[in-house]
Amino acid sequence: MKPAGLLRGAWLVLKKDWQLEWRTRARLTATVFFSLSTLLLFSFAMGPNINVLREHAPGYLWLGILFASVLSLGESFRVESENQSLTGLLLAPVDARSIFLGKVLGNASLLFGLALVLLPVTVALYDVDLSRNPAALLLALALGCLGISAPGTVYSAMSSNARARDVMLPLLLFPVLVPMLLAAVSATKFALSKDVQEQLPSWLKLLTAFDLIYLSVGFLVFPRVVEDD
Amino acid sequence: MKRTLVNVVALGLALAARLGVAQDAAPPQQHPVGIEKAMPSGVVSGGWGYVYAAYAVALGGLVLYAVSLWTRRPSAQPPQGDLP
Amino acid sequence: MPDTPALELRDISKRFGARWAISRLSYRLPPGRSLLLTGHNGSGKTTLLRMISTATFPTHGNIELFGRETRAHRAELRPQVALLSHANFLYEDLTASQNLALAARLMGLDGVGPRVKELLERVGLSARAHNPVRQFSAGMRKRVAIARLLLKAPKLALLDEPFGELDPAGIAQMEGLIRELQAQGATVVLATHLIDQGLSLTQERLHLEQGRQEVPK
Amino acid sequence: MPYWSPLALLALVLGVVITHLAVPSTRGWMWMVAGGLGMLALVALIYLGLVWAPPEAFMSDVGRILYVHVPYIWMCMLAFTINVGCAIAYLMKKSWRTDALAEASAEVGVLFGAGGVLMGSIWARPTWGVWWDWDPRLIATTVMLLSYVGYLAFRSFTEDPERRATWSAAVSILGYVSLPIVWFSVRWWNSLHQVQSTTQTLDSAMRIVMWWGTVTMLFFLFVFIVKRYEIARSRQSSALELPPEAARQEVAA
Repeated sequence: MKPAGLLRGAWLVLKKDWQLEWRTRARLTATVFFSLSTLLLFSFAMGPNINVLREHAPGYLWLGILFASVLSLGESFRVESENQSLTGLLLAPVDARSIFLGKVLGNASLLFGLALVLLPVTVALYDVDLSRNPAALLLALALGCLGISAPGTVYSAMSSNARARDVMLPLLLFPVLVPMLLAAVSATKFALSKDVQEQLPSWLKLLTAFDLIYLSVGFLVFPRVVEDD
Repeated sequence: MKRTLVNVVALGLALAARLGVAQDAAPPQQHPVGIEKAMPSGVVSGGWGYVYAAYAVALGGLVLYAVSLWTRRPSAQPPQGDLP
Repeated sequence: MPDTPALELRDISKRFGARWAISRLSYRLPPGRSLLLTGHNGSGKTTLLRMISTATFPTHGNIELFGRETRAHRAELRPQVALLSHANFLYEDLTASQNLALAARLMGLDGVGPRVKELLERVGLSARAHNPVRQFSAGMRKRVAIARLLLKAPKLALLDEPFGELDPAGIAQMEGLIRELQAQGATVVLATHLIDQGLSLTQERLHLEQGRQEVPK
Repeated sequence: MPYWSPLALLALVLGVVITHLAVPSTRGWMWMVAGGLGMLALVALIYLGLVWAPPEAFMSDVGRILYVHVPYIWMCMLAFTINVGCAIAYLMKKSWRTDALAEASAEVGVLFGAGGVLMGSIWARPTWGVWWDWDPRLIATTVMLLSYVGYLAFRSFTEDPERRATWSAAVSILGYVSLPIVWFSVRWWNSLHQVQSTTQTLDSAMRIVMWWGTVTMLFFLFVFIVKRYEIARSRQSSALELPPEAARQEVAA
């Protein structure tokens, strides 16, 4: 009876997150409607001039995803702390690092799903042209969602039982995400509009670098966060 | 890869898109291009006011923090056999 | 290693902020014997069981299970130790069988399907196997948690108030399960207020007050 | 004003710090020596910065702000580096001293960072005509400052000392790692919008004053961290006393 290995454990945790999400769909629906209203608010706040809206659509899309990610990440660990299920996983035993990988991929995939749902909305509200470079657009979205989930998973694991839970997660997460936001917005912009200087690859590389850095730092730090030694 | 980097650094279109919050409809205030060209005379008007303000912030910061450390100072002498 | 104790506490203390939940506790449980843990609420029973289960670790001193220190050997020890506590480790929105299937796969068991079905039958929940745990009563959740423990067939079973929330039939069944675990060679550490049941099931006793070992009154 | 004077001052402050660390008996009063010297150096800095130093070629007198602004930013960076060092050290080997030093250096770092950013925007106003300028250094420091304000808030919201120490170490490492990335991405993002503001060509006199200012602030950094460390240690010792010697009776039953 050998407990699940690192990757298998991560897969089981990921499958569990999807299973949980599929049964209730609470998290996805909540985040979708939240970010829908955020994007709508942006369109009202930024005035009816469609050119301005189109030009800054990537910024609004990513801010919508970012604010919704706080809800999704918070929910991801509320489920784990409800019956101390996280402790149950650790004692199963599952290596804390596979829990990290499973949760990061779970959060990233849910955020990516949200981003996909928001794309048609961005077309409707900001009249952007998705067909210019869809592959790069999807890649930028995927890398960005991973970039939010990597540090976000560590922070939400910690703030899920801190006192000011819903204030603490954004307070910790947003400063760290500045470079990811810059790169994701720029990459999305050049995927949606003409890229005169061929900057898209460079921004995607920066996004990948950000993801790799935070995945590795998170991988090293997460066990110390969840293990109570 | 090198070619794209060269491109990136080259000052192409003056892309004025600010991140997220858009400026008003008129093109956002153009950032002054390098101080050298804009200030041939080399004299910045009303400089001293800002200098005094900056030094006040610097000294004030030190004094205020010293005061806050003093107010929060440990009352009892910390026990010598302190923790590892 | 016939004589290494199943459980040894070496001058352990556990602090939560300024409060000492456990302070300077030492105890040796000879092999093959089961332990009854008694004490009022807040005496540190739950903290002690959580430490023995490697869910948490002592602030000072260390604990040895089967001769191995918990902090350093947690990965080896965890497959052999199971904890049944107020927190049932279940996911509210998953069904009973999904919860057990997940636990079984994480423990690396094979033949998960039939094993889960059999265990749910044993705890009398086969009728509700496919309902989410959210709809379960406290007693039914306890039964799922018990099934989860039996999945692991642990060498050391830590039971924190196992009789709580169970009806008399459940209590009798629980006693049967404890005897069965002992029959399979498992060491049982039982924390309960039902002193009579407790004494009939165990050979040793440790009484705690304010995190310290005391003579039971 | 000889060019080597900042070096002499630097030797002085290093001597003070090393004696404080190496010779525990001096810890009672060494910080007073550092404070006194620091104040003297500060008075000299004010004179040097406002009177002695020639006006900067392009910005004339506004350039004098740099003599306090840049040292503040340096001290902020140094304090946060000490903090992340303590965080890594704590994760490797638990020790309440390390945790107290991490808390002290973070708070002092936020002080210098806040002052530095404030002076930075005061400096930007006459030079660039805007209060807030997308200069990568200013942005990187501000983002760093925000993550450390989050760090301090996180420490105050987490009750259990052990958990607070371990978790804030994690927050510190995650926050500090963002600095190089922020710097790189902002500079890159920024270079698309304007000519990178060439660093001002400081002549030797100004360079001396800049270094004098930096070393002066080192004195205060040292004094503040020492005193804040003592506060953290006293708070710790009241919350974390050792367990009482328990009376153990053999269990009769």
